[in-house]
Amino acid sequence: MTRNLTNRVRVWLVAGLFAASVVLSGSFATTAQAQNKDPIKIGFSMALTGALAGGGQQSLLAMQIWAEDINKKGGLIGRPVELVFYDDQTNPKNVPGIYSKLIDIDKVDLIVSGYGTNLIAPAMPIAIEREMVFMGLFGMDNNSKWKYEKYFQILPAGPNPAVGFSQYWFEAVESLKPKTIAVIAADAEFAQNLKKGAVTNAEKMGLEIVYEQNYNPKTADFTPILRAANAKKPDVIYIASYPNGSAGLVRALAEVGTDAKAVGGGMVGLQFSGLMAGLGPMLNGISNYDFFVPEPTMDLYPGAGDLIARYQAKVKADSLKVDALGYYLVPWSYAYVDILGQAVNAVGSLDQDAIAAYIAKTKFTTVVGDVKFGPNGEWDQSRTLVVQYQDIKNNDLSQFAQPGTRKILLPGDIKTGDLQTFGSLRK
Amino acid sequence: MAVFIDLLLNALVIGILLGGFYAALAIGLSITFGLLDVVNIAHPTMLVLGAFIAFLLNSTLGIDPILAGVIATPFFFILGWLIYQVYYNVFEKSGAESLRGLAFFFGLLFIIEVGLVIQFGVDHRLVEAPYIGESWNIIIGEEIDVAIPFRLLVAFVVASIATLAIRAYLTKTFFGRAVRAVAQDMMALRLMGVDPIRVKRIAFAMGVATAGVGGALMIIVLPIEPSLGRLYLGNVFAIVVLGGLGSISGTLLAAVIIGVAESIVATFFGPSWAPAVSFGILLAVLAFRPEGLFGKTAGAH
Amino acid sequence: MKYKFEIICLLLIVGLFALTQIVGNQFYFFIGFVILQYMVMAIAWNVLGGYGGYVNFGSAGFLATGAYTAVALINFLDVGLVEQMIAGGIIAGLLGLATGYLTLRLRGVYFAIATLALAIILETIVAHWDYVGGAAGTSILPKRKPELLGELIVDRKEGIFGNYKEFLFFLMGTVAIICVWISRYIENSKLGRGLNAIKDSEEAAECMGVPTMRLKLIATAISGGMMGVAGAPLASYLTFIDPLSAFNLEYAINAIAMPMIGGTVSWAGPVIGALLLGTAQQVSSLWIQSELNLLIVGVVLVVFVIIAPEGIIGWFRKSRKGSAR
Amino acid sequence: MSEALLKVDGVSKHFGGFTALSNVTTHVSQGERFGLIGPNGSGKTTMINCVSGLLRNEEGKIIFDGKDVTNLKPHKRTGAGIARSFQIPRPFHTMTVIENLMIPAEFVGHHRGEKVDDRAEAMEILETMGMAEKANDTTLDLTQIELRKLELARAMAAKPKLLISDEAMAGLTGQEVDEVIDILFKMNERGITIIMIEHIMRAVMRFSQRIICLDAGQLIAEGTPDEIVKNKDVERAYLGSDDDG
Repeated sequence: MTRNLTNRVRVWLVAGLFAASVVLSGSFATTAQAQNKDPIKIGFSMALTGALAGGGQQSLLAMQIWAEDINKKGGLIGRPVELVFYDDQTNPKNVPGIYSKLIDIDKVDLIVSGYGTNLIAPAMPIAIEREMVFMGLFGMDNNSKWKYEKYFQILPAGPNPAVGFSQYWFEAVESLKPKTIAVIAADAEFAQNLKKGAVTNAEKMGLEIVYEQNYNPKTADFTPILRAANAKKPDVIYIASYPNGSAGLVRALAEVGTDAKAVGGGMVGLQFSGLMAGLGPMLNGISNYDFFVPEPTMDLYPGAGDLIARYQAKVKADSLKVDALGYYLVPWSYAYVDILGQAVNAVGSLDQDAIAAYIAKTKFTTVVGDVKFGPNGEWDQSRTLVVQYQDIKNNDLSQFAQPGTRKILLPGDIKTGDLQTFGSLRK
Repeated sequence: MAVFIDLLLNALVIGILLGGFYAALAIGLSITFGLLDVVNIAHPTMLVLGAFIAFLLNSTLGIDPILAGVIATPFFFILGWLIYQVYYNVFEKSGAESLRGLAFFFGLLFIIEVGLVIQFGVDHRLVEAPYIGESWNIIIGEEIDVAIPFRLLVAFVVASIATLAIRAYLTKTFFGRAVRAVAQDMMALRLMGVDPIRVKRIAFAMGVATAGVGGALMIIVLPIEPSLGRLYLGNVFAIVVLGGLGSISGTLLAAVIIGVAESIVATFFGPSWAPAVSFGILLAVLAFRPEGLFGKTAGAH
Repeated sequence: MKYKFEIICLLLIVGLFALTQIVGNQFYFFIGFVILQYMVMAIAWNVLGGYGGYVNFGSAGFLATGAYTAVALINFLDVGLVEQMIAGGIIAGLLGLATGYLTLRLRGVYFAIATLALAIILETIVAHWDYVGGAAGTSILPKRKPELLGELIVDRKEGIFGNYKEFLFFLMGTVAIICVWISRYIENSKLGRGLNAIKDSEEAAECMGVPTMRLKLIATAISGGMMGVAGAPLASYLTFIDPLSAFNLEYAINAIAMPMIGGTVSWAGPVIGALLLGTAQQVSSLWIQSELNLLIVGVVLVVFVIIAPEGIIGWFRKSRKGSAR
Repeated sequence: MSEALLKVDGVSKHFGGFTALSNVTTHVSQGERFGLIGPNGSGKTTMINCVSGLLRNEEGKIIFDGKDVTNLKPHKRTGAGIARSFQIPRPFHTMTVIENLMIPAEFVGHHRGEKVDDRAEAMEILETMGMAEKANDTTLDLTQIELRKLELARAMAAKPKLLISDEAMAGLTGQEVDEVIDILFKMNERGITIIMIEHIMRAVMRFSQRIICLDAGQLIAEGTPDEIVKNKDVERAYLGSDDDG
């Protein structure tokens, strides 16, 4: 009898636990919803855990700042804005379900994308099927096959993103009159696209590619790769890498050295606070892409400096565990929802066709400067910066918040420094 | 020719050093999985936890990461002790197969990972130490010089000392022999008046405790983030199996073989083939020696 | 009644179809697809791992084989989804057969690690195979108006299904039910009993007349084939596929964890495990906005295996036995 | 004496550089009770592994029932009529006792195309062993002697012509040993040829009609129990083998 009873208790315990997890999770959702009478809901998935979470969490905070701003100004077409989002765990598999929930259950009015190409892709067919405007955050050429007229993407790499991304880097190194190039790329989606673009640019410049290899994300040490590249005596080295590879290659450069005159290009992660501070002086001499740096010429982007300051203050005040500086993604994540918001206000309704038409034809002024979209919803020109790391003295993070550590080489209108050879900036 | 020799020499040296690092990651698993037959798939994530502790002590108090790892070791010992306590009561006591524990450790992996995300955020982290970013250049001849990065050298030396110490402990002391016996014959231990559960508990705690120093070496060699553990999950298990279950020196040798293979492939063929080559070696070895390089009995049991 | 189970299966398939016609809210088809895909993976894993005792750690490799077979077929012949699934099943089944030969020499953890090695080698090869996108991945555009045997399948007005997700859900549901039927059939057949004997003692089984090698090859082929079928629609579901997402370790781990939670001795185990863990994962990630969702999955896993170390099925059997005495 | 059921003809088996069996030739006649003895490590288990097919001999032939089975897999040999028990019991531990017997019944019996009630036959075998009331217990609940009996019962369920009993009595009490010997006698009375590998001399001597002795992989003696007891080589093998035990 007692045994029977304990067994029953255990049955209920299991059932109860399961039910509790469902109920618990349900209650979270309801508190997030009913704040205002009739808000405009903007839905998206975001990488809050997993490999891309560093960017995802930074973006989310920027978008929350935007929502605060817009609500202070009275919202969109007189209605408050509410963000509805879920963690996609940096796993594309979660994305379709999330967007379906956003649209079918949460009944969001507008959608924007999560962070990164392969997390944007799974949401594309849903946006297309529901004929909704879809703003993309740092996707590489997501729309080239779909050719969906309501997709707009904020990564400023021009109409042919893979090529446009490294265009300025190659223009910058031209002053060194290189003849040969080595290309090192991570064995994953974004880096592979960058590599393809870089190879195109190199061929356009007439450079001979003497070394071209991919590395696996599991690679723990990069000195053999750098040595093998050095052995081919390239004049410049283009690297398309992910954060762990970027850090590994920077360290390998410090340990093994190189005779190449310019190194860098597409190294993701060197823009993140953690890696910048951790690598410190080892970064000197590397020339890399960037999107926003605290150089005086960046005042060209109206409100960006102010936005960054507020982001940094917020991170500090709430002791949030996100990127302390936020240069990399904050203005862009702010801008891609802001453009959508501007369009809604201009159209005066939530008519997706009208909003799309407006975005397609308008030149927007945002925290990332003037934005105009071209074919496939990509930027009509490349605004990817090339910066060179200079004068980094130690591992103190605060120096990166000051001008001077990352000189802008191109584009010309915001240029703050000239490219110097890699070797001349090493101790 | 000189270029070739230069590359080859460097690839070999780096490979051996890298092997030492891999050994540091795998050694704890060699005890918990190899000797005790507990499929602790959360081990790499525990290493990441160790790495974050080293990061915390390094960034706030300026403590050297290796020292931080040593400081963290007792904490991991207690953690391992507690985990085994639960594991034993749930699984081993009822005679369940070791694979039953897989789901348990899978859950543990998630819990540790999310704990790290909540506590430290998701950014990549590095530590500061005088030996990071520096290297020792040995000039051998014209156009031939070997550069030894200090961070790998430190990892190699610490890992080797730890491995040899553990090996000596397991072969030379009474308790160590009891640990090795527990894997084979619980009954004999009981007859000798030793409580096999206590032996396993301490041994498991030891295996987990290696995550302190192992994690410190991890953050010295590469930048870490909470989900990094999953990336190295396959590698560490492969090294333990390649070395032969239950053989500590086998684990060290297997780690060096994998390290050298990866470094040679990265130098001469293309780094992206490195994982395929190391797992290819594993498959090839298993085809000829199903029990791994230093395994004692045939794979069947 | 002799064919009671078969009739239930058929009714369930009809029910699935009815669902796609009645339920208007697309969301349920999205999460339904994901859970059903896990279910097929769990059932497939259990045929070899639960019945035969051979633990496959490389399930993701078989799933990806199905997915990339589909990608190659789309690029090469532009065939429909059903054909992709059949082809994916065949190719992954052949891969399973090859894995079966590994069992000639490798048992226990050695076999498990060998399957993992196989998956990683496959991943590296796919990453170098530019025809299917290589490491950069590739976009897949589902056909606008797919047809099967002359019938228009997906079209908002005239198709059998109003949209693609309904079609994918129905297909995966049908596959899951067929796999349930197959695994139940195996469990109650000579094959299943032979596999059980192999799990308990392979030498004893062989000496008692069980043709162990043949049974293992059949099991690895069926298990691999099922995983391939489950993987083939992934390309159409995500519309973008790269090695990282197709070879995701998560599949390998879930394929093991789900039967473990449900119980490995019976076909119902993986079904229950997939429903439970799959739902917990979906619910937590779709209702909790922060990173805590993963924590809940972790806690659910640990708590479940602590309460029921032999799975829900094993635990219920034990309770029943306990109260009977 | 009737014709040979099993012929072992010049069989050798090597493990690396170690020779476990060296050119062993012997035969077992139809219906015979045959004993196989030898000190530890002498090659007894290797020999029966070669006969049952778990190991393949590199040289020599094994002829069973007039057919060369040297290259057949174990399950085929079981089908042909060779069944064995294991020294350390290897029950199918997730099954009940009777289910253990159903495995060979199903895989061997049906293979031969016989249509019979497996369960009834299995029950009958269990009854002769005195294990009928344990039929629905799991094997985890069995005692040592019951496990040994299960080994024999399971082998019987394969309906063998030749039964190999591999040290079925090690570790049992005197009374239990007698019980097992009685069972083996009963089986032999039904016409089953039996090879008994045993360390307990009393049992082998009582049971066997003919005995061979192996030492260091070589056949050193063959004869009736009385002849074997008096054989000097056998005595030397056992006395001189203390160190390699």
